[in-house]
Amino acid sequence: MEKQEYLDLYYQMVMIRLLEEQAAQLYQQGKIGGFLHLYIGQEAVSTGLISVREPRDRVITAYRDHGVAINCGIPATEVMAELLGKATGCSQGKGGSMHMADVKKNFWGGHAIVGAHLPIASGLALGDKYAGNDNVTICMFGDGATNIGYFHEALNLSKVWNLRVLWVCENNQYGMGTAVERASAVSEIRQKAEGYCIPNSRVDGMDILAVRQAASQAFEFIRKESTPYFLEIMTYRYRGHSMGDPERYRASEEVRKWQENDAIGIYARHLLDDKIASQEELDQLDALVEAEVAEAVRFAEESPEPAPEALYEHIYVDQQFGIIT
Amino acid sequence: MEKQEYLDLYYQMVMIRLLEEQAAQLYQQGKIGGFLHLYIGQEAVSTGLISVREPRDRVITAYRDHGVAINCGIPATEVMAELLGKATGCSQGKGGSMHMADVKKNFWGGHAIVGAHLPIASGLALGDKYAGNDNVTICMFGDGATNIGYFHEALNLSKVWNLRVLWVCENNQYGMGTAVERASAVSEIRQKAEGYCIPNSRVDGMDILAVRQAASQAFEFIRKESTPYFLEIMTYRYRGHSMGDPERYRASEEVRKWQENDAIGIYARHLLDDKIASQEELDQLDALVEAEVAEAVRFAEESPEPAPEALYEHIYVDQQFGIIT
Amino acid sequence: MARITMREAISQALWEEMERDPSVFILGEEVGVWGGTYAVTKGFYDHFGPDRVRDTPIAEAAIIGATIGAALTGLRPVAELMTINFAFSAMDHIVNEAAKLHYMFSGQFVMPMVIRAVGGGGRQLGATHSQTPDAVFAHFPGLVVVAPGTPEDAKGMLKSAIRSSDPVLFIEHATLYQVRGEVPEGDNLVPLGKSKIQRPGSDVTIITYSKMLEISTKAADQLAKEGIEAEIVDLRSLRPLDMDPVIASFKKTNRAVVVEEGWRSYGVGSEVVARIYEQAFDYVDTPVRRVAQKEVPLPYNRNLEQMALPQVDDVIRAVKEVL
Amino acid sequence: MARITMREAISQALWEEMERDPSVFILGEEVGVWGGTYAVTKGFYDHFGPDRVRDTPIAEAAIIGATIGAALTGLRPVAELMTINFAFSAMDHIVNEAAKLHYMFSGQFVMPMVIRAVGGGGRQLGATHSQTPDAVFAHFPGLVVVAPGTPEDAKGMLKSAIRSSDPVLFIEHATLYQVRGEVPEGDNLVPLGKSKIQRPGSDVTIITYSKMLEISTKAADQLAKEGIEAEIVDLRSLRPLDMDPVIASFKKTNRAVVVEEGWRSYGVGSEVVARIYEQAFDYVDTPVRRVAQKEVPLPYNRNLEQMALPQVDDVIRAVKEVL
Ligand SMILES: Cc1ncc(C[n+]2csc(CCOP(=O)(O)OP(=O)(O)O)c2C)c(N)n1
Ligand SMILES: Cc1ncc(C[n+]2csc(CCOP(=O)(O)OP(=O)(O)O)c2C)c(N)n1
Ligand SMILES: [Mg+2]
Ligand SMILES: [Mg+2]
Repeated sequence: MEKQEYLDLYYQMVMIRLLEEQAAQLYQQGKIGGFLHLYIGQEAVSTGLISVREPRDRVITAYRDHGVAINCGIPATEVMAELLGKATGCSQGKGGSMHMADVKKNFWGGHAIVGAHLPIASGLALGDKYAGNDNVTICMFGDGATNIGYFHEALNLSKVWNLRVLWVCENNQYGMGTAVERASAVSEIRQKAEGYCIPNSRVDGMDILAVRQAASQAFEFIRKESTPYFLEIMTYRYRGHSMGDPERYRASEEVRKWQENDAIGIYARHLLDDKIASQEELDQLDALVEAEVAEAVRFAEESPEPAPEALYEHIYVDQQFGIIT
Repeated sequence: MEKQEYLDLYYQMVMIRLLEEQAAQLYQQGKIGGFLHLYIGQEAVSTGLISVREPRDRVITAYRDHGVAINCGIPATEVMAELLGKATGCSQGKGGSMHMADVKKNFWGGHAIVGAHLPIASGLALGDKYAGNDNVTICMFGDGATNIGYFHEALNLSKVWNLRVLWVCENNQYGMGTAVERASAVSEIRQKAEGYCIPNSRVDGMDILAVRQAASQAFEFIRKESTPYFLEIMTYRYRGHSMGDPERYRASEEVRKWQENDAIGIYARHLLDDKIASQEELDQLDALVEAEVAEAVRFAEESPEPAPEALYEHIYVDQQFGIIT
Repeated sequence: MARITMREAISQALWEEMERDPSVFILGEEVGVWGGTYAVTKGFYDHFGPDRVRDTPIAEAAIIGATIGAALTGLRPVAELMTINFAFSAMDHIVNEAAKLHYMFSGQFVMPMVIRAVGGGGRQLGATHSQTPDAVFAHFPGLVVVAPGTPEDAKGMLKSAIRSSDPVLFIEHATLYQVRGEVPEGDNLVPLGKSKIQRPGSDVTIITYSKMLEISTKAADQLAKEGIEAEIVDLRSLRPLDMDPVIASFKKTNRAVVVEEGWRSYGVGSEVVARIYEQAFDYVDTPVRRVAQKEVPLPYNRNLEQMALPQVDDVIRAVKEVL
Repeated sequence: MARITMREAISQALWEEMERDPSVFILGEEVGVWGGTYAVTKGFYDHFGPDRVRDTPIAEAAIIGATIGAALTGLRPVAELMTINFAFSAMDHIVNEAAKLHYMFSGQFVMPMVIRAVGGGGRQLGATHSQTPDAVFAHFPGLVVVAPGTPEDAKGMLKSAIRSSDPVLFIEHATLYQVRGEVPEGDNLVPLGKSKIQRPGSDVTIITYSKMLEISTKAADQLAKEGIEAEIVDLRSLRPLDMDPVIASFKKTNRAVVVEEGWRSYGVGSEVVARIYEQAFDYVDTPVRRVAQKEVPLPYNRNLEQMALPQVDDVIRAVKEVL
């Protein structure tokens, strides 16, 4: 790996974290509405994963999607603008936090109904199979999502039809306030893949290089064997499920322990220890990100609201179907 | 086992077969409407299974339910009357072939939406757990039903909550015209139970004594351990999925091979070989069943149609909610 | 013009579109080897092969989810739900995903997909298998919901649906497959979202669609013998709902009966009636009547089931009440 | 009388019924340890324990299926669906099982169960999380569908729902939880299936329910300043739908506006309007108006979302149009 690539991974993880810390503040100020699910703590998962995809590989995820959006290449300005519901946001202000997407970057959204995007992922992969290419669809979801029927139907279909899907379970130990064991018959989620004969493995999501390696191997396997693969990535969210989570379900001690093992911290130490980067270089990157986040906020705040006409746009592609007010 | 019990198993299996053969004829004559899913070939499964339940154990199944109805103790007259949609039917003519039930006999129906009764089974078992008893809920379903999301959600719940459910998959090799391997990622269905850490086994459904034994062990295990158990029972339906199945999906040779291994035939031979019963005794039982089926037809045909007022009965328990015509 | 059945019309539309456009394919339970539970896709599997005629597991959410995903990649999938009753097992994917993704991502997502679903009662299939919940789906903006009542419309509208870039729920009726009608040869497209006068008349307007077009036509035949000329407007499409022919007819007759197979409360008739009063209030001489299914889960017994379903006599009676 | 919030009213009803009847228990996502996502069941887990306050996996079909099963054994489960939008993930169990089993088996199956579900828009939750699809559920005979608009009704109707032997869908509104109102102390039962005059008036009848009761009341307050006295009928229950107070009021005012939060087409207003014309045709002076949500998937952006939702001004305008 080139030095630039190493630094870029660091840059992306820091970007996600600082951008979201900023978002949390804007939420408190009432500038962001609705739900806001922060990815803080889990940055290494999507950063590592998406860093080894080909641009032709599709990505789809749940509502905890800011990090994925950044990793897929949506500029921080557009992410922030979407959070503020502005016309310049990646979904032009209609989607908000949970519904970011950029189809040109092969990022197929942000989906808010738990598990509902898994069958859609199978469909994306079916499209590629039909076209005869070997693109992979990367589908990310939480541990809690593995208990809903959509998970079962989608995984089964992917195996029966030999679809190239990389199923990625981000096991952050909780679905809202429910610990994995309280909701799932198996606590090692990857075991569920056995029920579909889908090859699988588990990897430490606080170690971005481990994530990259596991993902690379999975991609290779999927492309060659034309089959799905299941990756369980162990991670943790430092913040509440969404803003305003009373967090009665876990001790702050538990959170602190995970934070001691922070993915960005570990990675920074690795870069320093192996002399891949100097502290100044990392500091410069931190400063760069900070400036970019500030710029993103400025951009978002100064951006226009969607025009009133936008309310009636995009109901149908076919304009003849008209509008009912 | 007492001789009478041996004979009773034989009697029940023959009853299911002859009653259904008669039903097929009545269907051809237009006296039975809707769908008619015959159980012929699978008689040993529910006969064996239900013969070892306690009366307090609940039974629930899918639309292929005539056999289960007989085994649960619904008289042939009432089964036949229900098929003809008569007021004397076990569901008073409102349910038909797919919706037989007798709550007093702890038979909770006949359900026509594939897999939808599985979560209901978990609920029945939850009720028993709440009541603090050790009743078992026996939930039967087909191989095809294991691909729908309801299966996944129900099995997971049963394990997470330690519910006393005996999950019984009647693997008759096809869901309508779709062979197991064409629809399911695993062809040994019991493997799916592994994804929920539910203990499981597979048994030959053409051998009623094997079914009984497996079921007895399962009941004991469930009652003691307060946990679900999964039984896959290998079987085969000789007739089409429902009446009017073009049967393009299998060779008649395949059907013939299974018929050579017929459950009733095997069991009769066993009774004779082990001198448990004589040929005359079996012949007498055959004749008895034939007479009872003829009587059931007579009863059903002579029974009254439901009164017109029945249309508006049972919409709600609360009569104040009224009727909209 | 050829006189063919509804089944043939639908089958031809699928076949011709698949021949014309390689991005069109079919998926659903028993659409392949079996040939379709209603024999609509008989012969397709052998001709087009397993990649374009995909048998699926019994997993309705996955069927519709995969249809959405495949459509997003630019294909034109046609999913078959064996009956519309099973659409409830894929409800989220129909109303929360197919209906909303285009809007929610401001036009980035395009889903040129069709869901074919067989609805209706009258075959003693019992309460869970006999529903006509068309209004339920038509409630959701973002979906196109159509339900043709003649072979010509079925063929032409299915072709339009397949070529449309919007998600279309195409509702067929199980007891109409054998009905015959004239269908123009060749590539005849019938637009979605357009109601149509199926029978001209001057005394009363009957507004209906799908199976109830047949029932209403029989009623109109009998009424004609008594000198009452009913004009029948076939809605054909429930969303968008085209009121223009309805209002034009009503302004002529000043009397209307809406006939639908589903339950009356919160049904199709409610909306049509409400709009008639909104759009032609000054032309109302007498209350518009609704004929619909009795509000019970449909029973298995044939007599009871027929009692619950709207019959020719119910339509005749309602017409006489508004005259 | 105590002046409490809607949240407290609902919470009290649950608490009191659980204390009164050991066969009542709660299940749903985050109802236990978390205390309910809307804090309705805060403190329940500690008081009643994990058997009576059951946290579930994210599996809506299993939640409703298990609720049905438990009810069949004679218990009185109260399921919470975190939002009504997730009811689509349990649609089959709600409309094909809960609504039909009692009928299909001729009364053998009895399901004393309640499904609590939070609906409504206005909190920028985006298209999939902001719906008011009440009419969709009310379409199905066999279900009881209620949506109270005041703390008093919420408490009294939830108690009635829990004691009812029929499956009740109890719809709450996310933006009403903080609303306060007088609630009688003690065991006050409010019947299901009964509409109610919430505000007397003589010039125009406003028919509405749930959140829109608040909006309509604000509109009536403003109209009163202009000397226009609006009578407000709160439907409270959508199935059964009690038209008696509506018709009585309309016969007095001869003018009506129906206000609902959901989409207009195939909505609640359609049915109410259709029935007004059917039941009080001779009293109609001017077309009844419907105020409803713009027919788009609700957008995230606050301005657009508010544009789409019915506002006080929309009600005032509609009232002035019918006067
Ligand atoms: C079908 C459905 N049910 C419930 C919800 C509410 N909900 C949103 S996120 C969530 C928890 C999901 O947990 P998990 O899958 O582990 O993802 P995480 O939030 O931990 O990233 C729940 C219950 C929903 N959005 N959709
Ligand atoms: C949700 C749903 N989808 C589809 C159907 C139509 N259908 C009825 S039976 C059946 C096959 C079920 O196969 P299996 O579970 O193996 O049971 P078997 O008929 O073999 O006993 C199908 C697809 C249905 N009733 N419900
Ligand atoms: Mg999680
Ligand atoms: Mg089978």
